[in-house]
Amino acid sequence: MADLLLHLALLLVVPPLLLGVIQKTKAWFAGRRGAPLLQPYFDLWKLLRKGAVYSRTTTWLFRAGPIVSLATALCAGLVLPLAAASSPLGFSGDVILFVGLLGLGRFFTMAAALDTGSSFEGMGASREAAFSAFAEPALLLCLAILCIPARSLSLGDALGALSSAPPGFSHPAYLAAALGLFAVLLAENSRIPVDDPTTHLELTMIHEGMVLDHGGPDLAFVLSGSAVKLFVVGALLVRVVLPPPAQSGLAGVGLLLVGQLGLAVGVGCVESMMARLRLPRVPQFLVGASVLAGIGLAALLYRGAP
Amino acid sequence: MTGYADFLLLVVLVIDLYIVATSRLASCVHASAFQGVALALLPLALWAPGYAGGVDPQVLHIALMSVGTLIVKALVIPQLVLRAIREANVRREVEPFVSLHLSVLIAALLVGVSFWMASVLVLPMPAPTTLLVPVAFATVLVGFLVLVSRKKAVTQVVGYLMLENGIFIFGQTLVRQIPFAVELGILLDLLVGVFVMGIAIHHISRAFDHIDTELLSALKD
Amino acid sequence: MVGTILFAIALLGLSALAAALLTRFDRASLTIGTTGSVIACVTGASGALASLVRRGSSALRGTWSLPLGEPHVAMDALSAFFLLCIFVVSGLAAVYASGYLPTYIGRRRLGPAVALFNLLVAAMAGLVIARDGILFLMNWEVMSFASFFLVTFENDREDVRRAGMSYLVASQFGVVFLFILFVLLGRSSGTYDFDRFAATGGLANACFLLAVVGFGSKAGFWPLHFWLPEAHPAAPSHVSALMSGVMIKLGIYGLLRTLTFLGPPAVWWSTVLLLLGAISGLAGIVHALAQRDLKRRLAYSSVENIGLIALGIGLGLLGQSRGNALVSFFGYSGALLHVLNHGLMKGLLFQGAGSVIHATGTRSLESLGGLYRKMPTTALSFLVGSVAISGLPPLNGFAGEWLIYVGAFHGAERLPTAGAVPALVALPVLALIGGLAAACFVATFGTVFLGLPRTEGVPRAHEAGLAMRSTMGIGSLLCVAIGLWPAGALRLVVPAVALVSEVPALASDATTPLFAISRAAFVLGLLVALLALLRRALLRGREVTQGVTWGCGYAAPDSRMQYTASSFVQPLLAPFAPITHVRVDEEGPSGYFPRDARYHEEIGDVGERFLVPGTRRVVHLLSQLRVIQQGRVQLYVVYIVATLVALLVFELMGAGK
Amino acid sequence: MLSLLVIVPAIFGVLALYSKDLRIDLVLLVGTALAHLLATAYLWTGESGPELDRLLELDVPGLLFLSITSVIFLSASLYTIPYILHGTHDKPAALQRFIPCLLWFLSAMTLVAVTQHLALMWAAVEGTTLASAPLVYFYRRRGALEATWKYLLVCSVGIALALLGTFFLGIAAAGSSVGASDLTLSGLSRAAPFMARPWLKAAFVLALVGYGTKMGLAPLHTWLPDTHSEAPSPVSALLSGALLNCAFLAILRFYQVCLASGDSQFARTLLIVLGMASLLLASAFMLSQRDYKRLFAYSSIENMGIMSVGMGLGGAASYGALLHAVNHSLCKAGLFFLAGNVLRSFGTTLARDVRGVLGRLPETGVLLLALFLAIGGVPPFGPFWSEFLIFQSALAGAHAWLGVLFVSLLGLAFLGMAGVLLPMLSGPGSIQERRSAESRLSVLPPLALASAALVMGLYIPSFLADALHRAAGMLGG
Repeated sequence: MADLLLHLALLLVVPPLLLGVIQKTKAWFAGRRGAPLLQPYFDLWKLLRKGAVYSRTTTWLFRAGPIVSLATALCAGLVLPLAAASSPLGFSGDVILFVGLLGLGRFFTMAAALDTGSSFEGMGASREAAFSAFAEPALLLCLAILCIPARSLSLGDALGALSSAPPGFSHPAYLAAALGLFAVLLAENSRIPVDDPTTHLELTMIHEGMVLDHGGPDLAFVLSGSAVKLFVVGALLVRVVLPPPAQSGLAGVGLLLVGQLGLAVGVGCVESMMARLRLPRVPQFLVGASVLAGIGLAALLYRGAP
Repeated sequence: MTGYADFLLLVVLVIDLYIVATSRLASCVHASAFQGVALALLPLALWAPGYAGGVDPQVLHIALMSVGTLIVKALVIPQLVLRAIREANVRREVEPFVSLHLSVLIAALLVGVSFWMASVLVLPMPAPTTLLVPVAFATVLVGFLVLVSRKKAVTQVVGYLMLENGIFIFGQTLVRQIPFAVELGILLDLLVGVFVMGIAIHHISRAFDHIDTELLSALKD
Repeated sequence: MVGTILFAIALLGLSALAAALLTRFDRASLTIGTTGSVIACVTGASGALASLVRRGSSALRGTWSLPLGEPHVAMDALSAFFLLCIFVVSGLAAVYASGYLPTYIGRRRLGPAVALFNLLVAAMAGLVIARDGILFLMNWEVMSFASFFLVTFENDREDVRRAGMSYLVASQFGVVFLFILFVLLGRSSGTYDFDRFAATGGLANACFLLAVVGFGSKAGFWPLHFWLPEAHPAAPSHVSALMSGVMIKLGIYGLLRTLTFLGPPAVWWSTVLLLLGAISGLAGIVHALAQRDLKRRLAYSSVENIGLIALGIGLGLLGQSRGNALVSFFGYSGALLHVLNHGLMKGLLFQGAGSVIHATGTRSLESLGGLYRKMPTTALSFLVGSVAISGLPPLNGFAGEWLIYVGAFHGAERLPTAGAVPALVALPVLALIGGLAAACFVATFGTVFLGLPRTEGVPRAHEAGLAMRSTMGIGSLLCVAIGLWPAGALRLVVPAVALVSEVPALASDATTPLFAISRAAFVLGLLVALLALLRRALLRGREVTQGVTWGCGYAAPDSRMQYTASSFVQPLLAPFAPITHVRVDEEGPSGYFPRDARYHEEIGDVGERFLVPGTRRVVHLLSQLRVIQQGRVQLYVVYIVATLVALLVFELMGAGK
Repeated sequence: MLSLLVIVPAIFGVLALYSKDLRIDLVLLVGTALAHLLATAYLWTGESGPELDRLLELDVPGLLFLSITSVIFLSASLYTIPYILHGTHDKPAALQRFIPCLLWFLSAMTLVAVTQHLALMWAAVEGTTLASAPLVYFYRRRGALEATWKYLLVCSVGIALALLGTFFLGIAAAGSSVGASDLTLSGLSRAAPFMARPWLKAAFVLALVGYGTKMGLAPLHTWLPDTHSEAPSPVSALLSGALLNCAFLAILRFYQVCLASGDSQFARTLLIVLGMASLLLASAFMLSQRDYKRLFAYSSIENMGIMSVGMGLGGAASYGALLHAVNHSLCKAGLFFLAGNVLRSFGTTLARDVRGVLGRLPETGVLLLALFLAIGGVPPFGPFWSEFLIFQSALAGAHAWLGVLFVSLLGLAFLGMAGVLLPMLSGPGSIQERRSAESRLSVLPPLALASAALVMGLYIPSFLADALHRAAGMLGG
């Protein structure tokens, strides 16, 4: 029961901090002091206490969108083993449930966007649909790279097997998996090369475009949902790059947090240094990621499991 | 007696070639009538007394058959066809598909072919004359030639008659097997056949005011 | 047990006859037909369920005076499972029809439609319990023709007649292969009885290919599917729900039944099915995205789901041929569960589409929109159907696809490299198909039900009748039930899988994870409920107002500015442009004050590109033969003489002395 | 008894010729048809001995084809009543000699079925041609005249060859060591083993080409489409339903002699070759056919091809071929009656101008649909069984590709018919369309034939089944 509470605490408390770190890194790169590190928490607190304005064309689906996206993100988090070897909802075959939950969240966000009947939200939903369709194969192939050597379909065992392996990338396949996951992370959480979270020009938005009309608590749910998703996929990436030694308990958690912060700084650096890809190039970027993962798998199979 | 049979068969063969050569319809029909006469005499020449020893008990059968043939092939059918020609008041077979000279050459070739076929298909039982099979084949083949190469409906009927005559010659070899009633039936069929064709030609000439089968080709797919 | 099924078939036949006889009185024939089919479906479904749960199997053998075959019927696990699918979907479609058909009164006679519907269900049920080649073929043909006449129910429209013709060509093409298959099997085992059918070696390979083409043309595998997007939209909605829901699955049933005859599968069989499944899936969903017509999009999505089922069977064969029981169990069980799931989901979607078309009178996605307020029940059930068919977690679509995914994963892990590669290739394909399906169905749901109505015709829409709403409600409940409790659905599938893959049922490996999925679904539901309560609590004290959607300050937002079906899928289809045959007819704005601009995009399918020009060329070629019938008598006599001479020469010379 | 069957219709024909009142003619016609059917039914009960010193002799195949002819003739005569009383097609028609010719046609066909003397059989077949020629020229128009002329000439020339074949057979028998036997089937079969092979082969080829012309096998079929598109519907029904069978029976007689001679392989190959040619040609012509009566004519050619292939394959296929003879006659006669109804209501034989038959003529439409499915070989109807039997032997035989080609051509032909008939049935004829009243008698015969075809598909009566088996046994089954 203690693990569950720790797990939930991590999922609820830490994610906004990552956003703060990313913004602070970008500010440092730009030579600005930037907003305080806890700014996301203040935003959330402000939004939770505001009223809400709903468009006349919307139905209950518009209100359900943010709730479902946050719930699925949390549920995906519960499926993922953060610190301990096993996750609260883990089972053999939860890899597919993990991907499915992310898909469900996306489905309802897009439905909420279409509900408003605005062309900008439709544009965002259409782009999100296209890019996520190409991101799913990449994500699944990376997960396959993790599962096949561990001969098990549960994320817990797959990541657990990593920790028993020698540190660093014992096999090039894991490097491919890490890169693939990083690309998926950038695409899923609307970071720079795919989408710009801080843009104000609706025509260029993808993820932001879908949540234009949300305000008040709904916006808060949306923001925290995307933060949790960033945290969850980040945790997966960190567990691949820095596998914690077996039964490390709190030390594992510490290692995870350090890894997450490092990852946030990394994302901040990428955002500062790269410009956005042209929209038709994004599918090629994602197909590139899946091809990379595919090559990793081929290498894995060719030399046999390590 | 076989000499008479050979002579009659040669007459039939010559008439065949004559029908192919002539372009006047009336002379075609008259030639066909003469052929009928020759064929009527053939059974007598073939099976009359003196053949293979002893009087043949069926002399009555043979006599009756030759009389029947004479009446049908030499008298009734030519009259029918002549009546059809008169009503259609058409005189000559204008240019048929195959020019007359060429058709005579082809007829001669067909006679050659029929002699070759006779060598292949030898009569299994003793036959009174060796000429029977080749002349029969020749008449059949020339009948086909006339049927195919002429345009006028009447000439086609004459062609059909020659075809029947050729087959009739073959029938002579089976005098014993075919009872008289059946022989009569075959003759009757021929008679009624030509009668119906005559009526058809009469209607064609009234409906199309010509009897050229060239224009009788509206029905196509 | 097979007795109850025969009783159901008899009842269907009788009610069909009664409905046909009462053609003059539309209402009467409709009620008789519907009650007859509902009772029959309920008894049939309960019989099948009982047989599945009790794992019993019973057979009946009779004699008839006809020269071939014998009336031998039996019910084993595979038949029982498919019977369950048939009766559930047909029952729902029958009730739906009782609400949908009355709109045709005055335009078309209802008697034939109801009679043919019952006949079709009876033929399908008869097909599944037939255990004799001839009886099987008879039911197959009756099924094909009953469905053909149902497809051409509104045959006063030219496009419906053309669709009917393309369906007839496809079913005739398929039946030729089935005739050859059954005669080959019959010849090798001396009788047409299924129990004694067996084929090995070269004959087995030939029979496999014949079965794939013959049954594939009815199921809708890729090149053979050209009739499906024509026939299903042309049919009335309750018929397309039945055809898409269960009739094309009988192609799958036929394929599985043939596999049980052919003994241990060769290795390349699984590659063939995996390839067909992948192509059908991808091409199906890409073409579904490109459609502007609601029912055509659903028809293409059926092709995609048939592709998924074929992938499942391919994995099953892969496991069998490589001797890995786990992979074959997951492959087959995934395929069979997806048969049931797709039957329910697609039936639901077509019924939803039917009530939308019935209400608005148009099928084009470009002119619908904002129907949620006018048709809440239809919209809600369409939403459930869309989420399910996209294979997303809490609903039944996910359960089926989960099994296929696990089969592919196990294939990749446990099989030697040669076997692992096809399983590995299946993974990204499944993921891509899932992603595209989700995009397609959120687009469909969004453009039809959400946002603003795009044409003035839509506001006059009205909610569907009680009968239609109740069937959609039951359908949605079933989807949710299977989604929340997939382990129960697996219990129905396991006996059939054991029969097909001749492997001891490894139910335990599958049920525990499925219970975990139920638990995860429960946790998700809990989280959503908590957040909803939190949201209400937060907003209680606050001021909640209505406003206009944010239009970036544009003064006069118009409903035509919304994203339409074609604009939504444009970024999705761009990467697939090289493989899809796109015809664009556009006229851009020109001049300083452009007035009219036009953009119309048409995706040509294998039908238009190859088959229609192909058949036209063949017919033209054959019509060259007409020169034979020229009309001149002399020519005809020459034919006679020529034949005579030819045959004589052939006989006398050929045979030699 | 047998002689009565032949002579009575002839005599009634003469009576009808001289009776001025049309009603009496019709009564004579239907009366004769009924009497003929009753007599045939009586023949089914007991064995009847040969008559007229072996000129007339009835065996099982003969009885089979006699009963088909009798049933089809009765339905045609019933159909003729409304066909004539309600005023025929637009043109003035030769009523005077229609019914007498029908009766003579019946007696000629009966003679073909009843005799086993090959020369007499030839005379009977020639008799059928001569009796049916005036029937084809029923409407006074150019097309009918042209069709009659072609029918007369092509068939007479064809049958003349058959006579030559009969004589060749006689010569072969006379030449054999057994000595001259009369031209009856039993005599010839006794002499068969000792016949000279070339004469026997030439005889069979001549007979096959001769009677094949009359049967409508390709490429000798040229007269059939023209005749059917011009002849009145009851005559077309009789031609396709009964006459083609008689020609097929004539070929079977020669085939029996070949079987008796022990060297029947060449005959089988010929039958299969001509059968497949007919199938190919008929399917090709049906694909883009414009005239629905010609479409049914080509369907007859196709079905004759099926029967010839079936007989050529032997074994179970010959049983299938005979069964198909029964099935095809039932369906094709019904189809021609319905074509007559459609022609009378729509006034044109061009399929393009006919729409909404189901709306305007509901009974005819439903029956046309049922019989179209039946002739296409769809299961619940009879032809499915016979076609499947033949297909099964074709595929199981030495050349499997033959079976594949057979079933594909059947499918092609079915699609050809569907392409023409289905648009005719469907279309804008909705409920409000003026429903022209159809007389009882013009719908009863096709209804009876269609239900017979359905019964043949569900339950083959036992007496018919074992008669077919015995007949197939005699024909290499």
